[in-house]
Amino acid sequence: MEGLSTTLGSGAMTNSIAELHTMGPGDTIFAIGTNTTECHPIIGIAMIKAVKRGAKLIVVDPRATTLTQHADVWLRLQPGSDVALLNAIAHVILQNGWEATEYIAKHTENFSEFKKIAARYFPYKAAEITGVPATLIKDAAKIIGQSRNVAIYYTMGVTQHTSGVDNVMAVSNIAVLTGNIGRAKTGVNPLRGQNNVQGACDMGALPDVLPGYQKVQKTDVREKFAKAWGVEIPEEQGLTVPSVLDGIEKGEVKAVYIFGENPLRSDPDINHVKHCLEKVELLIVQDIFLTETAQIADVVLPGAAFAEKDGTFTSTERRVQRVRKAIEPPGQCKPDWQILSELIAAMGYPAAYSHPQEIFEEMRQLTPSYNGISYARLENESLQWPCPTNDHPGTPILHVGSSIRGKARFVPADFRLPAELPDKEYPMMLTTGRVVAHYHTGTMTRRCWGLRGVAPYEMVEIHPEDAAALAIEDGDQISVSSRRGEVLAVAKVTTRVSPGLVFMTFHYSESSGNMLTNTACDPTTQTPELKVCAVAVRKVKSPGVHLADTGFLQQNTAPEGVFHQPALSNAPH
Amino acid sequence: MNMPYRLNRFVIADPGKCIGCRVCEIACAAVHEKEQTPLTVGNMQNPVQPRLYLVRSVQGSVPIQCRHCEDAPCAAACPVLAITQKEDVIFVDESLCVGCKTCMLACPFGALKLVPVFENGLPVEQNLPLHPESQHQGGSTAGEKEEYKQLHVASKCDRCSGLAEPACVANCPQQALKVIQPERHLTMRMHEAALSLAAVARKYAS
Amino acid sequence: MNAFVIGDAELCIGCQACMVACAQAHEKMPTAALNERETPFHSRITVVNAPEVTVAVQCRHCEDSPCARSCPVEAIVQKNAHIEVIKEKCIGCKSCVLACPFGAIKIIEDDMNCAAIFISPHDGTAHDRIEKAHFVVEKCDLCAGCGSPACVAICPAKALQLVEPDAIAQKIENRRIKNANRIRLYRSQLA
Amino acid sequence: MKTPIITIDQELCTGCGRCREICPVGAISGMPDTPHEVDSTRCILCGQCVQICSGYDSANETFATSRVERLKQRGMLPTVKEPLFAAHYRGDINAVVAALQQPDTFTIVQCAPAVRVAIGEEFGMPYGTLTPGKLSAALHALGFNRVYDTNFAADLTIMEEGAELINRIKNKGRLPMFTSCCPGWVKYVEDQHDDLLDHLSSCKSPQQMAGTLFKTYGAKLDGIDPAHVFSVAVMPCTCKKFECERPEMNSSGYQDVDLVITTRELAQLIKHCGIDFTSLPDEAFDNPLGCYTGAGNIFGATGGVMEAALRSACEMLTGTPLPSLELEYVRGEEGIRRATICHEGVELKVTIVAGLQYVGSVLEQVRRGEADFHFLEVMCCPMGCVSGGGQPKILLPAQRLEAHAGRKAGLYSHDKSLTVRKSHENPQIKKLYENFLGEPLGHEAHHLLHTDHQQNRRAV
Repeated sequence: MEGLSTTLGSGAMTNSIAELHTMGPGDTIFAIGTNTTECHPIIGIAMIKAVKRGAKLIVVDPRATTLTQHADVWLRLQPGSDVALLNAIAHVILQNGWEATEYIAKHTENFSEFKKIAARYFPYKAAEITGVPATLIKDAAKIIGQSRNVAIYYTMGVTQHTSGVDNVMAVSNIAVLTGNIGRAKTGVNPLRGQNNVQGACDMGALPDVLPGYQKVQKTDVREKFAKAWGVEIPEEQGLTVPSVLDGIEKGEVKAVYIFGENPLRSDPDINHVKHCLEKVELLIVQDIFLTETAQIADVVLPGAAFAEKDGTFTSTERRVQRVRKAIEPPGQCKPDWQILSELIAAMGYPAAYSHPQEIFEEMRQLTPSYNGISYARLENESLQWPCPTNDHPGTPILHVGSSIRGKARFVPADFRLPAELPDKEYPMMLTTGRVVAHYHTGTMTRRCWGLRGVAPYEMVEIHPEDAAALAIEDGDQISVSSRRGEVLAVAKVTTRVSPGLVFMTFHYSESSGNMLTNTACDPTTQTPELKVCAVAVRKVKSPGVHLADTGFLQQNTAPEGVFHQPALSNAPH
Repeated sequence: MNMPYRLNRFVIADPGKCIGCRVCEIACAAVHEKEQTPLTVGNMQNPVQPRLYLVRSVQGSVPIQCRHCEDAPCAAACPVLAITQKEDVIFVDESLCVGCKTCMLACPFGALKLVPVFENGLPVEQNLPLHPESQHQGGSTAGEKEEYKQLHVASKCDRCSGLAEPACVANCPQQALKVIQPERHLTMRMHEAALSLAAVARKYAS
Repeated sequence: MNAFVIGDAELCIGCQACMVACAQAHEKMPTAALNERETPFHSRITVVNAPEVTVAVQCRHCEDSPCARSCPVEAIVQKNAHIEVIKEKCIGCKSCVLACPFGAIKIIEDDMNCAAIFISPHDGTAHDRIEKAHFVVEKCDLCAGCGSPACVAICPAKALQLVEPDAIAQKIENRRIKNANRIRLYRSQLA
Repeated sequence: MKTPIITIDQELCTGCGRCREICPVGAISGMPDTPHEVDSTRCILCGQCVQICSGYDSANETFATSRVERLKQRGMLPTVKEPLFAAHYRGDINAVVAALQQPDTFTIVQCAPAVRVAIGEEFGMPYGTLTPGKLSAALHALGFNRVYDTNFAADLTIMEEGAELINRIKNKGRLPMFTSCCPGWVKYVEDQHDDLLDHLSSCKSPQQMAGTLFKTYGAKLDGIDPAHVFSVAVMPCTCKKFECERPEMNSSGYQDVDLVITTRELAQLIKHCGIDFTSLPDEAFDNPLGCYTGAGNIFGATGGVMEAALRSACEMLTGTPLPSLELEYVRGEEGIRRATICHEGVELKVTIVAGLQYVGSVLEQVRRGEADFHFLEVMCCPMGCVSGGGQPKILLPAQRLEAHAGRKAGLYSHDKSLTVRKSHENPQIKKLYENFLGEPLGHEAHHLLHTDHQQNRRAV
């Protein structure tokens, strides 16, 4: 978020997904750090169909994915070397004069500074850092430089690094350099992980902003909200997740209230998280299942699932849509707004809301970008913010004419190595991610029979050369250890990963990748570097007669809450 | 591959490579001799009783042996549970076998046979007396009369589970024999099929 | 001629929805019940997620199917317009696994109630033997008898296609007609 | 014509063709999957086909000939239990049994070096177990009047062949000189390279030298009429059966060696007579023709003849012994090996070939006159006599190398353990020359111990 707001003035996705359906010859999709077909399947399908119609596809990913199979150019880079690669692409574009000179002159600033930095990133030098052959860098740059429209898509593969913000700005620089902003089939499009993370950020679930990204430091903003809410709004910023844990460590943070998040499995260095969350005086968890984090909570507030409550979700393309209640929440479960309003009342503040619409009304008066959106309008359509007035049709494409912050800003950045690189003791590099069947910590998907069936347990991808050197065969039980912990899992020997690289997910509670990941974060946004850390792999044993006796999976099963492996459990022992 | 169980491995021969030299039979019989003296022809005092059987025909030759079926008909047919599965091998506990031959009928591959038991050249007898009429000269050392019937047990491939590699596979001069691990085989076949589908798709996009 | 379902590697994104649909379609129980009983998950279609290709693979119902011809107990037969497995006859000998060129046939655990064989412990004595589950062949049956194949219906990328026998004939016919026209173009050169 | 020594049983042969591939002279032919045949005109009787053949009398097939009948046809003892294979050699054991039962025949037996490191295997002892003592004890137990040793004659061969080499070098004789102890190699040169016959050493093989001496010097010592002597040789080789039947091998006035049996046949006889080989006490070979040196004993390995010859020839040429008796540079594996020895100003270049299939290029070199070496040792069998056609047959191809290596090690360790390790220092050899032969290459030695290959060539 932070990167794009500095360069373009808004951290959200600039264009809309539907544009993919219109892309064809002359258009280019530049997918960097996104395994779209597995993590955003429907968008993945649209991309592949666009390629079939003749659009060009450039993919930047250290792993072979379905997307790379359809790519015109696959830049298989060393994880964490995105800035070097992107600067090199910019270098080639500038060298050949493919940049949008007239757009740059009129709509951008700080271009000269950017040119100076980009000039240093010769393709052959970037090839050494990224491991991508210089010829491929030139091919990619040619396509990007000469295409009529280039739409850039990226996700966690770009952001979850210590150089996360630099990566985002480097992506944005490419778009701005080639004038691919503010037009259909272009734009810088971060794809959000969850269905309403865009809505959560819109509503101010960030340390430094109030709803509508209105900075909390601005006194007029604070006064506006204080008047509306009748409470004093503190001026200093809130804490990011890592600093919350440090706060607990130092005794400054006394209580943690967790909504629909399972940090005990989704945050890096689980042992550290466990230590802090057990130490904090009060831990409240509001979720629809008893997740690992909920099991160590002092208070558990059972929330309502999407089909059990009214409200709105805002999708990754800033589209606000109505969610309507279909069934009653089971047992003591209540919708989140109801729990919060009762809590506020219990704490002595008047919070008499009877329906989410009232809350939405109160919010939209205070939030310019949501001002024109109302339940009435949402009854039979969905709107993309910003939608300032009641008759405004919504904004499918941002930065049309000029970017939100006026002039698009080049923010050059130099390449920085990831925080923890492989060494003698931990010779291999681990990168984490998702498989299509499961979602984050598996709280929901591992309770679904079919999804558990197609992906029953953690399969660590390891290259055949590395596997041979460690006498590991496909299906063997292996241990993956880092400076922070050790995890047992099943080996999947495949050339999807390159030699020296190992891939794991964090879906499986009993062998979660986040037991190993590094807490080092991006200095600006504190996003943890989940995509790169150093690990050691060793063979535990070949499975006995029955793979079912991957008993080791049962021995250290997660606490009760998580559904264990049915497919394996009724095997004869 | 989410077959949760590892299926029983088994040995199979490639008829294209087999030259019918019978080394696999010799190796199998030699390795299953009780005492592990050096395996010279001089030491093979017992008749050669391999657990795989070379079939020679006009189309060429190929040995037939046990497939270690998951629902082994021989095991199901055995009235005294002499045939059971241990680890991933269908094996015969010779001490329990009563020689009823039902397993021979049950095996669809003909990979199982009732064999007379010998020990350093002499038939091993069981306390089953022979009627005077059927006591005939012969036996091991000439002149001595047989009073008791020779022991018989079911004999089938046990995939040399004690050895690093089955003796027949290790000794076949043409490398015609190999151990099949069903899951690996399936994954390999599916990968090839997928590649062929990719080629089809790319060329003849429907 | 038998129909069959074929995957298009140019469209498939490897989302495995077909595998879930197939498994559930053959269990004839709602997922909640399947969850409760922890029914083993077996799909007759498998997504190959290889570095070079992503596509679903399943039985082609070959006209002279190697699996049927390799079966020593004739448990795989031609039934109406597809190749069918007779579960009760299967002994789990895996000949079909070797025979199938597509790897589209699996041996899975089944709860048939007939005489089972026993597993004896690695070194224990005879009496602590346990009964071994039944193992039978499982392969795609084109959802025969319950409408169109579940996998084709569920595929979000429309990458699976049920190829009917006459559809094949039709396609070939079209190709012939097109080529006939092409020849007419350069007919003059042939004279 | 006696039955051929090496034949392929048409009933048992499955036509796998492995014998056809291993035969160094291409004497075996046949279409795949059909019974193969041996062309006796090309066959050099080395028996490697017998060692590799795996077509046996399987109980799963019914054969026209019964086992009892087949044993009789092959000249084997009825009590033999081993499986019978298609490629086999002619058995001669029954004649030995008959001779041992006749009171008035004076039976003398000699054993080749390689027998004592292999026969133990037929009784369950590990590959290459060294059992000279038990071998001698077993032969005594079988009733042989004199249990002598081919090793003695090996030392004798070194004396004669060494002298012949020195003579050829000094008097510009035909060089390079070829060894003549391997009968298959001699037959090969006679059959296919008779233009090089004069390169062959004129010495007889140790077996024939021993046989000649048994019916002359030996008979004289024991005061026995040579006509009553029945001379048997136990050999690791099948071609030795052919060598003893060669018409010219009668320098003693009688057929020098009446009969040759293989290591396996002797083991079968020992089992037939119920002798428990493994628990026999060690006995010495009878003197004087059973006394031997370490050099004689290593004849059984490839490079062994060469090493024994060099140990004596170098000393005889220069007068000073070699610094070390471990001539590693002539030892080795299958194939062609070359070495040069410089000792006291004398330079000797030698070549060793193990496995007849390798000898072609060396012979071409000799024929073109480009041979830069003085002495060539050729053994038909891949590792020398330890891997001969009559040696215990290894069942598993995977264990064949291990068995050969074990036997070779047994020979060299026996050599190392003996006090006298140079042929010319064998006391009984010295005595033999003093009071019977005169001096090496002398008239008496030439008459008894040498043969003229050219003349034999015309005679046959």
